[in-house]
Amino acid sequence: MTFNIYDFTSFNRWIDEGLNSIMSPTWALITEMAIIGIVFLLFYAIVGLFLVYAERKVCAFMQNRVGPNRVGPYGIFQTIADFIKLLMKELVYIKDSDKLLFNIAPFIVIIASFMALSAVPFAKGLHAIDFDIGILYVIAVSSLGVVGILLAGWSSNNKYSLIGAMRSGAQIVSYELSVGLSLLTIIVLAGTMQFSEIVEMQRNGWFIFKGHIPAIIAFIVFLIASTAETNRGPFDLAEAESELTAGFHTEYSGIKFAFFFLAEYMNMFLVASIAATVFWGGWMPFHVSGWAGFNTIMDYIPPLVWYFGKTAFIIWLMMLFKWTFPRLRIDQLLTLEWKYLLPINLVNILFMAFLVLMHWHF
Amino acid sequence: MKEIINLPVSKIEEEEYHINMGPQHPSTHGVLRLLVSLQGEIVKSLKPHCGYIHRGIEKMCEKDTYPQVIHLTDRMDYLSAHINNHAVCLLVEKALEIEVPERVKYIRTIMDELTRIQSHQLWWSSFGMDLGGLTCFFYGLRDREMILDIWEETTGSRFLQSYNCPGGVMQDIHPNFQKKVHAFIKTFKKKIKDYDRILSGNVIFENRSQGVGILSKEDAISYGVTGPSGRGSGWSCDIRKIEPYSMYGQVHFNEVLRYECDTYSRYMVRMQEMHESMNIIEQLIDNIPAGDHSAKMKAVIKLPAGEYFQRVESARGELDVYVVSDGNKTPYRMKFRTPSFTNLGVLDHISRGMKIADLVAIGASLDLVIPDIDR
Amino acid sequence: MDNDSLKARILEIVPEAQQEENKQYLTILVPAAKLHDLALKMKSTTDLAFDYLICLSGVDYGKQLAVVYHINSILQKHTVVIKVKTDDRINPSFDTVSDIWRTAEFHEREAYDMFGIRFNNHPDLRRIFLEEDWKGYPLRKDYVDEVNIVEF
Amino acid sequence: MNSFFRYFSDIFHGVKSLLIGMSVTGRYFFSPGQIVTQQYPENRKNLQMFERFKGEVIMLHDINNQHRCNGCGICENNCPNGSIEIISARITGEDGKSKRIIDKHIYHLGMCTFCGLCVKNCPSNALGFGNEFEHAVFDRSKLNKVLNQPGSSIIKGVE
Repeated sequence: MTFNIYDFTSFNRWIDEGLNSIMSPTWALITEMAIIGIVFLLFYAIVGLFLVYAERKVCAFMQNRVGPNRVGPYGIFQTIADFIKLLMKELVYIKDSDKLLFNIAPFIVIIASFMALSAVPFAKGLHAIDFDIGILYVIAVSSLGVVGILLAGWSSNNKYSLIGAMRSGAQIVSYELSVGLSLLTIIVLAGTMQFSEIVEMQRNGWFIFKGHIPAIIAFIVFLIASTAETNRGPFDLAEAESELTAGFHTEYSGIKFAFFFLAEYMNMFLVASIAATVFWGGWMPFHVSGWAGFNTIMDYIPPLVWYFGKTAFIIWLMMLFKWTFPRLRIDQLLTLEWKYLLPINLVNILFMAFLVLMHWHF
Repeated sequence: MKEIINLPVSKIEEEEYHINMGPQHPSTHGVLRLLVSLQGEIVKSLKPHCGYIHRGIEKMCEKDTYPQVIHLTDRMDYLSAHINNHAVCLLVEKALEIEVPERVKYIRTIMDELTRIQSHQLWWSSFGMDLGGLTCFFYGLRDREMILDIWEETTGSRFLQSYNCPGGVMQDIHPNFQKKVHAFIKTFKKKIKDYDRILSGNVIFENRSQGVGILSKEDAISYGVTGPSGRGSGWSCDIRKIEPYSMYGQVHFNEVLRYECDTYSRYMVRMQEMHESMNIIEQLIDNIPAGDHSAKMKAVIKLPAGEYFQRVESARGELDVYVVSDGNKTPYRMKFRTPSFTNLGVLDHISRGMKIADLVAIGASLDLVIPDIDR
Repeated sequence: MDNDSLKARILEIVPEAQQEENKQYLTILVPAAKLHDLALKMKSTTDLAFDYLICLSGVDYGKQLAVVYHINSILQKHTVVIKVKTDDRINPSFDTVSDIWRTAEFHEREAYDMFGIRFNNHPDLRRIFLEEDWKGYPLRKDYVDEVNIVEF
Repeated sequence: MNSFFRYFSDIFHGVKSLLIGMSVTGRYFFSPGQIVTQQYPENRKNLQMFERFKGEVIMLHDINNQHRCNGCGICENNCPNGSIEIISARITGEDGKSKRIIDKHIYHLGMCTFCGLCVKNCPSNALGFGNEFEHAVFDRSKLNKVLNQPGSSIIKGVE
């Protein structure tokens, strides 16, 4: 049996058949779930650690520094060392805090980002579940994280944390709209919410080219809104270290703090990969319809390279935002959403619908 | 819970709570504690609590001779250490009626302006950082390094130079001094454009700073807010123009004034002052006359009995030294009127009704240096 | 306005005032009771227009405690030094000028902290640098602190 | 209508200013040659301090282990922090006269503020500043140094 290294469907089927042949279907399903869970956990940890390292290096280069370079060559083991340090730190318990919620909050945050990851297609056939409502699922699950942030801020018995949590609540409730509507623009074009189909439809051109003007606008809006939703960069009001010291996770230490930290980076990875999938074709190589030779050459580049390349570029863009801009104020943040992003988005959807109706897209 | 529900809405809104910003807080730039009364995110009032690094410099000065006082003034406003030294030296020279050589005046003025530039660079860095733009911090410090190198070569120290002494300067300038200052000005004129591109023109920054922390001219005068903060309110309070000392009477420079009275105007005043300072240095650097680097001084400096007062323009406002002398070699009473101390007094007034984020921006725009407050 | 006419104008307001010798600025010693009245008039009169209190310093002259006000007029560009003295070292007090020049609020707190000079009607007279329970007033000449002050 | 145009011009100018800002950081990101960080422990070998750098106060000795200090104590008097202690001794010189020499020139580095008054005021230029800046030690008492080297003597003709 041969595998196409660019197509994981047959590989999955082979594992599935192999497991079914040696055990009952129920156990096979459970085993598969366990395998997927472990793979995702590993993936989560590795990507999280790498992103922390990447962020530190990227910002260092933007600031004329060299960044971490002491642990391992070019400092690549720096985050692992940090992680070990965080594991060994004492878990501080705050007097008069709500113990249960205080302990649960980091898990809610990390589970939310973990769940959303399951719908993302990394390559053909390489995804945990292929929902037919994939986008809806991702939007729904990823916004659960704010519950964890609110709980963390409220249960800490700290005023800074509370202010940070409340800011975060207001922020995510409003920016959720823009994220949803900008994705809706592409759903109008694609006519489906299933990630695999969305990617497949971009075989002859990515949506950002197919939908031209409204798609580009939707992409920019999505980028801004999703940066806000991940509590990063000019929108990091929930943390706002110069105002609220560390915002909602002021009182967290050790591994619980690491969970928040990791979840922030995984959320960034998640929104970047969704942006890459929906607007830039996910793992789909760059195709120009009509140029058969060019398309064949592009097909030789593995889909995982395409996928991670696009994601990495969008992550780089988000890092560029964070390390360039000053932070917004809370009222300006809401003004930006309700006065600018939302109206533009609504008009943009109408425009896109009109475009689809008139077949003006490619 | 039931009580809260039964309260009238206005009562709930009136409920205030207090948070302590500091003594350990990233945006207070040191150990300043602000007890802030908040209503939601709105600042209702705030009380500054200072003294966490009060070292009793005025008391120590009463035990020290005048040359020994110099090294203490370094440690007041460490970002304009040279200007602080200059103030004491000017006072001693005025009391003794000593005319210092021209060369000393040139060197002191150039050093003062270098001090002003590096202080504003560090202020710019921390201003950007307080508003959340962390990259600004590194750009500012990167360019400041050049000035510190110039100082290190001439004075031997990077930060607390103690370079002035009554009657002159400790040692003559290094032969590389002029060359390096020229190189710095050339480089910095390019780099300061980056400052404008990354922060001044940025739409987020403009929204964060415009209309925030309005300080009218009358209030600025009444509260004694001097320096760039006062000039941002349109108050022409530059001691270099009012009571010129050293070379300031003979160089041409504009007193930067802006009339918007908000955080943005205080920001722009400092940005333009860096240009003006470079302008002053350019006028002086090539014309340093030959001569001695110090006037002839007696081994023991005794000020004639009397009271002396010296005003200079430090990087963040008017610095005054008030000395009561009883004719001994140590001052009987030495008082420093430090700019940060008086500027802190206005913080409560201008940040009322603003948000916490604005309070951070206002505090940064006043450019407080905590050892300068506490002395 | 030059120093002579300044002196004349101030003597008009407070006839008991005396001039002290000072090379730099016109220095005038004022009875403590007249201080607030004089300050108010100095600020509000148009030809005096002393609107900027440069510096407020407490001084311990040995027997007497004094407060020295360096006051400047931005419009008229003249400066005057007003001094008030008291022999009372146990409970020295003057009227506040913080209602006239707001910057005096902090300076007076500093003078209270360091010299123990009370300022009547001050809105918030607390120690500013030292702790509330600090014993004594450090900048007074008779202050003794064997722990913190090291003699070489 | 005016406000309608202003709405779009606001967006345009805002986005433009943001892009200008991003171009600055982006440019530095792609020009790693401008990195200014000094790799400190690695560059120790070729790290050259400025000659006037005030690292610590030293007593200048020549190759014959001779210095110029006669123990007059002016540096001790000039020091604002009491970081210099002079212990002088009296010996009988060749001409039979009793004269003062330096026994120990004790320098408390931990108290020194590098104001330079001792070096400036030394009448025989016996003191100077050394370029050593790695002063970290594990014990505070190690910061108390004796500046005149063991067995050193005063240069003839200086006293």
